[in-house]
Amino acid sequence: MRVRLQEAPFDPGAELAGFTGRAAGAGAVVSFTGLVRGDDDAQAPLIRMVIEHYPGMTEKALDAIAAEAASRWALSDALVIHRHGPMRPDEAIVFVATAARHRVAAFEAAAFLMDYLKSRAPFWKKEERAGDERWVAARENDEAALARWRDASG
Amino acid sequence: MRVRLQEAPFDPGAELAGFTGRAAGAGAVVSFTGLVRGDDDAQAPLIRMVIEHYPGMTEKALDAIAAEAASRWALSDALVIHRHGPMRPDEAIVFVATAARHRVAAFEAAAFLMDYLKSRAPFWKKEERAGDERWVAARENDEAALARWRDASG
Amino acid sequence: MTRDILYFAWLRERIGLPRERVETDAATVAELVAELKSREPRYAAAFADMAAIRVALDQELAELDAPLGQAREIAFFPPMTGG
Amino acid sequence: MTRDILYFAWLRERIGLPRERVETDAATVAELVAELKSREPRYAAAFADMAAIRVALDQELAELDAPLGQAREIAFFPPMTGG
Repeated sequence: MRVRLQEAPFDPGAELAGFTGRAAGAGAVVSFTGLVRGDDDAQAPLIRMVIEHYPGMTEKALDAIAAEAASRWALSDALVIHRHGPMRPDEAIVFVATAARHRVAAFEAAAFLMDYLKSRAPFWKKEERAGDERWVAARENDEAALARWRDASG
Repeated sequence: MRVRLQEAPFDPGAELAGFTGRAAGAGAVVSFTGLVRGDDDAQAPLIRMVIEHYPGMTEKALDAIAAEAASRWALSDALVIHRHGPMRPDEAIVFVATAARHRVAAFEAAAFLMDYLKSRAPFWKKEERAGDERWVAARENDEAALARWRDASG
Repeated sequence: MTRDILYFAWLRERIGLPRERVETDAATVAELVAELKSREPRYAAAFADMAAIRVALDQELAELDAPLGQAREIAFFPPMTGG
Repeated sequence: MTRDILYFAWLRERIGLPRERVETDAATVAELVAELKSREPRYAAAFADMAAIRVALDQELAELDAPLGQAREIAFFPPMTGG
């Protein structure tokens, strides 16, 4: 289980290559990459996105989320990378990878990690467009997505 | 939507890098990599795995599976790579990637593609161990995994 | 009617060949299987447990009681294990 | 008791500072919010809609009616939007 919080851009392909190279015996590897969308719903094109976070709490939240996934599924490895600071359209914001013997555990754990990251890790996105800066509102279905893990044993 | 059937090894990291590079505007990219497990349940170590397939039908099945995923989810792109022939422990057998605006569609479509590949594409795995060659038996829960997509609209 | 019969995985190994051309009056998959089983013990052994066998007619999965229709290529194989 | 209050995202922008140290007798998050709102209009505006506000006590998420206890660091922010 590894967790990285960083400002620097990263390459999802290189991360998956490294993760898979260490996943000997795993059988199944799932990855999720979240990208900055440059165009969104007929608004002006995005100039950049800035992610604010809560230093100290962020690291704790990421560690707790990874530990929770490890306790629910038989994972041989997991990796979470989350950026903060300014980033440009099409850059990767977040990367999650999970390795397990069978695919269902790898898929579920990756979806769980993303659901938790979305609404339990202290990150806030601000979108900057021509003449407009706006904090991204939380989506109600992000809370709903979390609820499905509450009663499930995993 | 692209589909590749090949004997040659491939690099999951390079595939994800290429796929993500073409995913401008997608927001969410999910990948699944299936690896040859060298050790399995206290049997002798695997020497190699050989995948037999049904030339002609395989290509049709892969195209049909990809088209079905595209009709169920709003994907901006999808990629399926499946190998056949001999392969060694820790090599990648299969790679699936999906790109969508939101993560739920990308996760569901990737899981769907894998469920269908497992029991609707004409591939058969044979494991070669010291003094033993054995065709891998289908897992009953692979059929069960498929059932969940039958009534769902996606 | 002349039909090409294909075998894969352990079915191919037990029967000992990957494909053969047969002249048959069978109207359904089940009739064709019965005809093959009556030929030789290796066919009877290969088709002993039909729950472990799948069939494709002209490269489309079909039920074991399906009519053969105009299918030129009939393939028998165990449940698929790709992915 | 002396507590550090932190603000993030639009709460930080509306209040105009990222953190401040306060001397307070508030026993719960709700009491602390009431005290802050009574200070200045910018606080009252920032805390106008408590449904849009989350709180963490010593870097752990908490409910808005939670007791402050011995928490040294109390953070207010909008719902999180990472990932």
